[in-house]
Amino acid sequence: MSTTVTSPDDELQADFDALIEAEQRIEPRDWMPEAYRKTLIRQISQHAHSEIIGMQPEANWITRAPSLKRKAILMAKVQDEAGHGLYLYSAAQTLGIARDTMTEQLIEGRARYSSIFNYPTPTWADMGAIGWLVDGAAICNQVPLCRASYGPYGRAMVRICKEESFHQRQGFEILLELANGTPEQKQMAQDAVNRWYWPSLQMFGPPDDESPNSAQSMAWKIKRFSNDELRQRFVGMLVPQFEALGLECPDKDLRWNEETEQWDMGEIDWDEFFDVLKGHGHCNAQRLQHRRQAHEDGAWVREAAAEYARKQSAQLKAVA
Amino acid sequence: MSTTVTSPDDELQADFDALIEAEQRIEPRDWMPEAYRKTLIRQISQHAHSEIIGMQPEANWITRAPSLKRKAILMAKVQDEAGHGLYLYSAAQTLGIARDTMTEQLIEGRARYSSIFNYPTPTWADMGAIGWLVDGAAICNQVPLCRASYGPYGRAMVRICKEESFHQRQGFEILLELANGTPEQKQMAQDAVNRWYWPSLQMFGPPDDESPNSAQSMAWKIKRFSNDELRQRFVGMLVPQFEALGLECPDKDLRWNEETEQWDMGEIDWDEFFDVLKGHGHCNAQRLQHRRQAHEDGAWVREAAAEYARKQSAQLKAVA
Amino acid sequence: SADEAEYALRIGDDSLILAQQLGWWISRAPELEEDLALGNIALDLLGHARNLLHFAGTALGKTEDELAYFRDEHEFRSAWLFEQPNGDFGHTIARGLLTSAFQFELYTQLAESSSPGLAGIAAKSVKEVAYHRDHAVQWTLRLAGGTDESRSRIERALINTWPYLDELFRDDELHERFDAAPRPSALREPVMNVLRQVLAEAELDEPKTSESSGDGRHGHHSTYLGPILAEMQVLARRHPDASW
Amino acid sequence: SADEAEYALRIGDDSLILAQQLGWWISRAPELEEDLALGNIALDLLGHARNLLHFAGTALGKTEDELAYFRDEHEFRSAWLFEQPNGDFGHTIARGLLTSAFQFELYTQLAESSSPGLAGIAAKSVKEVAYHRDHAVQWTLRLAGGTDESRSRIERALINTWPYLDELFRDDELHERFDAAPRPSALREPVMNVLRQVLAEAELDEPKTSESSGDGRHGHHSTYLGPILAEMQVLARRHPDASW
Repeated sequence: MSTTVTSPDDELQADFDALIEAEQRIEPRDWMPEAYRKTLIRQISQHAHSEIIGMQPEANWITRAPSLKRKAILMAKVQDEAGHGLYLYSAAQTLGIARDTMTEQLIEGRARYSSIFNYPTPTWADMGAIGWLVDGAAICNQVPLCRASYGPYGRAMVRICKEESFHQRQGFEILLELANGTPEQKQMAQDAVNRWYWPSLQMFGPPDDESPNSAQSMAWKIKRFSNDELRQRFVGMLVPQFEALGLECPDKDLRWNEETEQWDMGEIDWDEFFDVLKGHGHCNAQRLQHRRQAHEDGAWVREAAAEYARKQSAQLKAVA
Repeated sequence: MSTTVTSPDDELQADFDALIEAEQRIEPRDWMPEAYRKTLIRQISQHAHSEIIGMQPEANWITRAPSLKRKAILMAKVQDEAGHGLYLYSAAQTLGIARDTMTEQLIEGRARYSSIFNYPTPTWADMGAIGWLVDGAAICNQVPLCRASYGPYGRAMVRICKEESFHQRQGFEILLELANGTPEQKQMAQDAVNRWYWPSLQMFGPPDDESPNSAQSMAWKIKRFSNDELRQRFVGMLVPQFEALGLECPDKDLRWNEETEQWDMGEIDWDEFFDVLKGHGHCNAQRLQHRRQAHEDGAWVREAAAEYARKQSAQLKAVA
Repeated sequence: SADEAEYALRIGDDSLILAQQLGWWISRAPELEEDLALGNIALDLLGHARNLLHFAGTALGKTEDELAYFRDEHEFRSAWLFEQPNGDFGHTIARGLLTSAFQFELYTQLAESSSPGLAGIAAKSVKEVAYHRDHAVQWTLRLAGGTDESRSRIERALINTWPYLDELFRDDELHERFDAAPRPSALREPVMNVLRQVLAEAELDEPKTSESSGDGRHGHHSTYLGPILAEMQVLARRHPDASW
Repeated sequence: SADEAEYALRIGDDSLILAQQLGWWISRAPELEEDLALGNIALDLLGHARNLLHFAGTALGKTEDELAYFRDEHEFRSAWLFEQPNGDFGHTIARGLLTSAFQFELYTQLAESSSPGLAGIAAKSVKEVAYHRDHAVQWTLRLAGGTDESRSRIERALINTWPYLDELFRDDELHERFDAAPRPSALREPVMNVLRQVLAEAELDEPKTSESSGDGRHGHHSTYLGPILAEMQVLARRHPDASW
């Protein structure tokens, strides 16, 4: 007769698995497998970096927004993104990584962020296209994350998704106004949509058969749907909205397949995707440079704040 | 019987006086009275500072010049002013003051420069009015300085006057183009002339009876004409040019006096003059701030250049 | 009335121009918390500006956007202090200290105005401006009491901005006619008292600078305003008939 | 021909945008000698730009000013490197090193062009560009060999500008049709050789950065160009019928 020896780790693993299975949340104080922790750190910090870098393409138009109302909405939006970055860095910190470490990784070019933000924003219509398409794709990706198994992440996503859907509606409104405006405005809107459509589809990641990490993330209930499922859902959402806008969808091959009950899409240029990912996008260099510059220019301020806090607490101690 | 004791200083003074009397030039190696040296240092460095500060009101329009030709002319002009500043600092250095000392005096607000540069340049037409009126007045002041008794100063003035008369013609051309342009352009020209006319008359300094230092400067043959004489000459020059431009002279009381054979001018607002002189002009603070900022932002560059030169010469010595 | 509109334009343009400049910081602040804080202040100021321009516009028959985007430089009424550039963070803080101390006192008094329109806007704005002032005061203390570098930077920044205070306290013909707003001269003492308290707490000397005679209230602006407007208005003016 | 004009616009816009940016330095340089030097370079570049735009304009039926002031952003043909901001003095020097190394090689080869118009402009310009390159090289050496701070600043500046080199060496459909200008790809080796020599002498590593895919030659510009044009064109566009 043989005895089953259970190591403490095996027991912890079993508890963890049971929590996951029961759709319970994993909290910072809970034990978790190292791979789970690492995956989450990578994903959450990448997501936080994307919010921070994602401020830039839109910040570019704050000073030139063509009406005061749009200027206010845009400022608030870019500011929200800073807020999202903060929530997400906080969530990542609960997994034992310091914010400074993540910042270093970002400005030294060792961390990823969403490639979509390496595209430029040459016209005002890009503010509409980013809101409608990029935030739209982000929402499709993120709504399921509200149920992510790691508690702090899921809760951050709830707050973020609420604001993102607001942003998406604002983007749509910008485009609607342009599409119903002067011929130049309509052209501006169509051009922007042409530029952002395909990159937004790429935001869901490579096709399922080329996405090696997805299965584990789904097993851990971090991810809930496959890349292709989410992409399908997104395109299905866009089709009637294109109609409402009176703009043309850049995918001329897009059609509903009665048999598979799916959207058959034109071919996505994955070479471009991987090229941008590797750093060859229009703005990769600029995005990092901008962030690095802000960080370096602000060093003396952060040092002053730290030194002041140190002096204040020393003074308090002396008084006590 | 009494002997006349001549001290060595008296002899030197006599030689100096003879040189001045004979319209000869005083050169850096020559003995000169301390008061002469101090007067020159004050005047030349003030003049140099004026060139440097005087770059700012015009530099303000380099990026917005309305044609490429005008942009090129304006860039060249502002650059010339930097060159004038350099000549004049060099002339002052021959009197034993270091350039760094003069720079410090300027950015710390302890040195004077011409008050005229504390007026702002809100429109393109100011580029014309500055050239025509400010450079015009400067030339009237400066042409006699080409014969100043101190050699390096006189020679610097020769080079400067040649360029200034070029600048004045360019200013006149700007105004001529505007005066013959659209109604808005003509109005812009008239407004600018209205703003710069009186301050340009003030550039000659207070009326003769309130100008205590002039007599000594004239005896030393630094100055050749009184403030009022120069002002007369300037106004006489302007009258036909106003006509050629088709612009109105802002001095409604200006008329030729047959008896005195002089121009009778309207009253100059000397209160304003002294107010600006005391630092209360529109732009006094801004002008100094701009200069200080450039100086401080450039400190690391100057240090690098000095350190590099030091290393290079150490290397040369090591090789030798 | 026309005087009411003119007055609203003056204080509205102050906020508009400052909001326009602060917006630049979003994505460039020394830390994310400051991207948020400066963004908040910019948004508040833009809100105040919109209320004031809208209010002025009803008397002038213009929309807030017509006033913001289609006036030329000499038609703006902002004071020079609000047009001063962002500079480094210390300069932005120094400028913010002066502008918020002024606006706090202004809106506090204006909230009692006999003009219900102005009083209403002022009463709403003053709470937000109190936060702006608190932000600037806290940072002034931190920078003055932080490192040698931060202290010398905030000192320099105060020297650079101080000359533009005087313009805010100058009465003119408008105030002879229009008594529904506090006289600028009546704001001098309370504003300067607050500023002197802050300086004392930060152990900083009051800058000994000559005041600038800048006169934005009559359309005579600092050299900074031209390029600010060029950028702010470029798109709207390229499409004069468009709506957005 | 249209191709000749298109080519002239490309290299003319490079110089125009860089001159526009360098003009900012005049009155702001680290020492007076550099106000003069940077001003000279700006003037030279503006001169080259005017020659090239005038040349392009004769084919296109437009004046140099119509081309400079009344084209919209997507009609400009400048490469991203020339649109990069001034930054600090080190950044201006790094950008100048890269642009002048490129232009020197370009004009040297273009001076042999079968187009007499382009060859003439290039032959005149190359002497001035030789001076620009010398200026940038000398300062690169000084900053790299100066203080710790200057060395780290020039290193950073080179990292920031290096990604924009690649765009300068990309052939496209224009070069399939138009053989009176050197192929961009043919300039890569000589330009990179010069740059590597300078880096070696300055004891600096070649930045390991990914190239940007910026594509200004087809009107897809960096985010910097919009505000640059807003300021450059503001006055001319406000008075479209005026002459100056």
